[in-house]
Amino acid sequence: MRPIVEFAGVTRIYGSRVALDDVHLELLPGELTFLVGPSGAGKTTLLKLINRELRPTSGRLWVAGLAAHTLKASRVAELRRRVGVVFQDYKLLPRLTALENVAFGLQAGDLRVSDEEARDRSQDALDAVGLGDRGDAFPHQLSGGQQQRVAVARAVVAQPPLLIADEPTGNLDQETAWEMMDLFEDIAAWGTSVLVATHNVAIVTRLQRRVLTLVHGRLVRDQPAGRTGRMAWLASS
Amino acid sequence: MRPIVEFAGVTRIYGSRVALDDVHLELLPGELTFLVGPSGAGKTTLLKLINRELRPTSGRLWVAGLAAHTLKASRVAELRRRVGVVFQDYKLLPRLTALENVAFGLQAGDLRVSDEEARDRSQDALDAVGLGDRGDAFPHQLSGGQQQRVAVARAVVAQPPLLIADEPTGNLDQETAWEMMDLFEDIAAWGTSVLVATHNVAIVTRLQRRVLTLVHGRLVRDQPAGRTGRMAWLASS
Amino acid sequence: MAGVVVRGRFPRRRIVQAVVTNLVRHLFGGAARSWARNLGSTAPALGSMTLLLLMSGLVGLTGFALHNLQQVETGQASLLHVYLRDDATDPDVIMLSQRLQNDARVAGLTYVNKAQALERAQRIPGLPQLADASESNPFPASLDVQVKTIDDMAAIDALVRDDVAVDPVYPTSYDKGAYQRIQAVLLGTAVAGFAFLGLLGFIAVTVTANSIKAAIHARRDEITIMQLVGAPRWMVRGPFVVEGAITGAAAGLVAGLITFGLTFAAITAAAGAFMRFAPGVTVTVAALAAAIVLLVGLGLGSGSSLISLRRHMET
Amino acid sequence: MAGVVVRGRFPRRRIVQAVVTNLVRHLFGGAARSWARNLGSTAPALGSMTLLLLMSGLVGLTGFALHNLQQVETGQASLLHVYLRDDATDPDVIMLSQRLQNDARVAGLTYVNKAQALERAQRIPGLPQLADASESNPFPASLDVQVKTIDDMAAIDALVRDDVAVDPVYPTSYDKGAYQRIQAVLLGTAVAGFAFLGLLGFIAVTVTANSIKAAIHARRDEITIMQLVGAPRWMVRGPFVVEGAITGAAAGLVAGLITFGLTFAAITAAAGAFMRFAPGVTVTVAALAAAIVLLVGLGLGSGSSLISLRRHMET
Ligand SMILES: Nc1ncnc2c1ncn2[C@@H]1O[C@H](COP(=O)(O)OP(=O)(O)OP(=O)(O)O)[C@@H](O)[C@H]1O
Ligand SMILES: Nc1ncnc2c1ncn2[C@@H]1O[C@H](COP(=O)(O)OP(=O)(O)OP(=O)(O)O)[C@@H](O)[C@H]1O
Ligand SMILES: [Mg+2]
Ligand SMILES: [Mg+2]
Repeated sequence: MRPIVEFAGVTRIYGSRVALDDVHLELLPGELTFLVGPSGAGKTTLLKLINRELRPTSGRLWVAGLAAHTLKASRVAELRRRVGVVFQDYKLLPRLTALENVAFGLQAGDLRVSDEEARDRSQDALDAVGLGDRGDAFPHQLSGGQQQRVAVARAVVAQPPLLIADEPTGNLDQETAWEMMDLFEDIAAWGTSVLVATHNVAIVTRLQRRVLTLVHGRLVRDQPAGRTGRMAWLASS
Repeated sequence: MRPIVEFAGVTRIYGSRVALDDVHLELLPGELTFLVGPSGAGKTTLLKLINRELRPTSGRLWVAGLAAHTLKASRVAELRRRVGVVFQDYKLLPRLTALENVAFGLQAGDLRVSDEEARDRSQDALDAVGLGDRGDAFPHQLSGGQQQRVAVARAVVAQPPLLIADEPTGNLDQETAWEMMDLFEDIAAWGTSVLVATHNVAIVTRLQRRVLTLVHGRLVRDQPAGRTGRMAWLASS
Repeated sequence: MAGVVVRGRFPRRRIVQAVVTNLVRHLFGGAARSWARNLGSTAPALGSMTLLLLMSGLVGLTGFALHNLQQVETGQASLLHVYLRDDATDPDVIMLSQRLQNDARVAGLTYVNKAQALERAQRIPGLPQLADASESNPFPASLDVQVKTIDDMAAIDALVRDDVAVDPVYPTSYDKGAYQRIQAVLLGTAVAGFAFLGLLGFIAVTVTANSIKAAIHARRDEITIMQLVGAPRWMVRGPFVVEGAITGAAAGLVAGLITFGLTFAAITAAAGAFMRFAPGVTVTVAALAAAIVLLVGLGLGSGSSLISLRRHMET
Repeated sequence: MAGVVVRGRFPRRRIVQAVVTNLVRHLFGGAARSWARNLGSTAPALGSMTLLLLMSGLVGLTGFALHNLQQVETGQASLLHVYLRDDATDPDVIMLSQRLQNDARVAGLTYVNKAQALERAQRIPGLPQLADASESNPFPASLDVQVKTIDDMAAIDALVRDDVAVDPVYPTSYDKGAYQRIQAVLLGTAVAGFAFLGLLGFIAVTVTANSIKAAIHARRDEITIMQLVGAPRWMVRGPFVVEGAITGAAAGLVAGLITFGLTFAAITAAAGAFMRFAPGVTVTVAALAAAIVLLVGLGLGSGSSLISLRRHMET
């Protein structure tokens, strides 16, 4: 199986600050992977590299068949349409309703989706995150956790081959967080590669999936699924 | 001891949606209290009422000696200066550095604080949240967790009589989250009343402080310190 | 619960229809609604644009009227007196008259006899006692030739100068120096007028573009979000350009309607006076001016949206 | 680690100094730096303002120059010919001259004898053959009186009309109708000029205010955050007002400098021609105009900041 994401010696430096340091990594289709590490370790930076929000300072990086490290600006949108993203700060469009936000995620990628279809599928996605009755609300009318769930719905609605989520349960209670994880597992089972950056120890330890540990920008540990014991990064940070 | 916050039958309705329903509540100086409940239960609404970001639809509410339900617009700033707030979405000033943001929280409340003093104390506060070396960074140059910690530093730096924090560890790893909790405990020990809305079960169960549980806008449970057993809201949501 | 999403379906029927519908909706359907939602950030732009487009429209119309007025007055200035010998014979004068009347450059011809010439001279200030003081009438009869354009004066002058009926000493009133002065004044006025119109136009364009820029700058976060979600370039730009066009068109429409309304009211209220002071400004011309104002607003709104989007679009 | 914060200290010394320092710093110290940081959102406002202030400055100066020019020309128009009898005696004429010269309303006096009058008449177009055709000179001698203001024409006319030296039939060149026409034209020009200046001023004010409004609207989130943190009203408004003032002052400064620079360049490059076409526009006047432009910018910037902040400040 060809990897959907491949990091080959990727380094990212902000000014003089090394946020990601020589990372080698492969993600496979259908795999649910957790990305953990202390605050400021470089998790968001790694995810931003995948979505071509950032370019690597050095190293090579392939995403969904495209060479992200040399990708022309005109083809960036094409890459991003193959990646569903849950941003750490949600990034909902403030002037669209929840349903419109989700539909935007769908139709931005595929013009062939008709309006009714977009509405139906967006409604399904909102139902899946438990917000079926809040489709008409604007982001500022939703609670923090509700906004976060709209962001999850937008990321999954187009069923992209790759899904990356940055702290998608940070504002959710334990039970709702589990529902989101169920959703991610379903999506992974459907063939999507899912990468979730999270601080939620309970979830990571219980699900027993693959865990990548970042500390100070270095990928210090890559535990395969089923062998996630005591969280190493708790001690090492 | 006179309560620093007192809710008497407070209800808050958005349009037709009841976000908070007849809440009665007292918070005492030096008390660290947790506010828990599922996503959308009304936690942020309750905190916004304390900071006079919202007015109660009905009921009476006193904060730090001021009657928030009848407070004139011209005195709102006075109330807010007595309350330190960690917002769920941080609300850092985007054009100020981390240190300037913290200093703003200090000098907005008290013009008598000189510049060096403000700088020193803001630096101390940043040190306390583990960001002593990032004072010069602008918010967009910080990671999610780092921004959250700057928000914590800004809220505590003026040592207000009341501190409210909305999900202050949502973007923090477990260890850093514990450091924040240590900070809040220290501040409570110094005489401040601290109210923390959180989803972090591990912290709530281990600290054994007073826990308020909100479900669908109703305050369904008020467990005193030392008697926080299995989290009721996990089942009831 | 979560399973629902995964059972996604892609019924690829009526795909063309959907694509077209989506294109139209993304570009126009939502734009009007979202324009209304965003009025807060576009209101200042709208105000400035309306004011300046209105100004441009009115000043443009005024300029047009002044131009026509000048044409009329230039017509009056292009009157050539051809002085006749006191002893010219009637047939000679008639010959000369016919020669002039057949010339395509001549618009009209009037014969002024010696008595009329004296009478006219008495009306010139500074010569009041002339009629009384002098027994004999020193003023010659003349043919007053209305030349179609002032530029043909020299040619007509050359044509008649050596005619037998014409006074050989002072053949005509044509004065090269005076003519050149008039030309200079006309040119100066035209240049000044065009410079002023151009300046106002430049201000209108700059301010409008700046207003739209500011409105888009206020929404740069939205642009970033759309790009991050993978929206193709046209889908990010399209709605902003259409919104800019709507803003421009709204400003242009208001300005155009006011321009037309004011002109129309003036024409109907005082047709006679208006015709005299603003010749050529008819209802049709007013409507045309309003349409131009509208189109300029539309073009400016969409154009400057497009340009200022570029700045926020580098990836 | 966390304990550090709680050991907060409040050394209440030099409190007055700190308060003053903080006031100044919050209002001005940081404002310049933060203004530079925010250039992105104020750039369009800055551009529009500069352009319009510059326009207002230049048009104002031009208006001033035209006003002076008109004064000069009105001076020329206020020339009164007092026609003398052909048989007036020298003492009578001298008496009349002295009476006029002693009058405070008279600016100057010239004697024109009959020969000069004839010569002058020959230069009037339409009367070319006069000198040849007539043996006797029909033109009277005159005293040409330069009246200080055109409004005194009637009084001077009344003063001399019945003098023994003055021709009883055509005493003077004063013509009530012509005088009233000149008055009407002057009034019309003045009204049009003021209307235009006022209009440009109105546009400048509106557009500037709108630009500042847009810049503040783009930063309403910051205003909200400051309020939520409990900043007192003046601390929220202050920096925005100061930033608005800096923007206005910057636009005014650039516009003022350009106004001054252009005028200064014109004055030094062609002093003679400039004096003739723009009388009264000296270096001092240009500097004054530049200063006014700067002050208007400053006032507009701070004023419209203050006003548009209100809209975003309701709690
Ligand atoms: N401005 C608003 N208009 C309408 N409804 C609102 C508005 N703000 C909040 N709500 C609704 O009120 C309810 C309570 O919201 P609140 O933000 O207090 O929840 P919360 O307990 O903080 O949730 P979370 O843990 O997800 O942050 C939610 O259902 C929310 O959708
Ligand atoms: N634009 C930037 N300029 C400079 N430094 C930056 C910038 N963005 C991030 N950093 C720094 O790079 C490091 C990694 O940031 P990143 O956001 O990847 O951390 P993270 O693992 O996502 O942390 P968190 O869990 O707190 O979100 C941090 O120290 C951060 O301060
Ligand atoms: Mg992060
Ligand atoms: Mg909340």
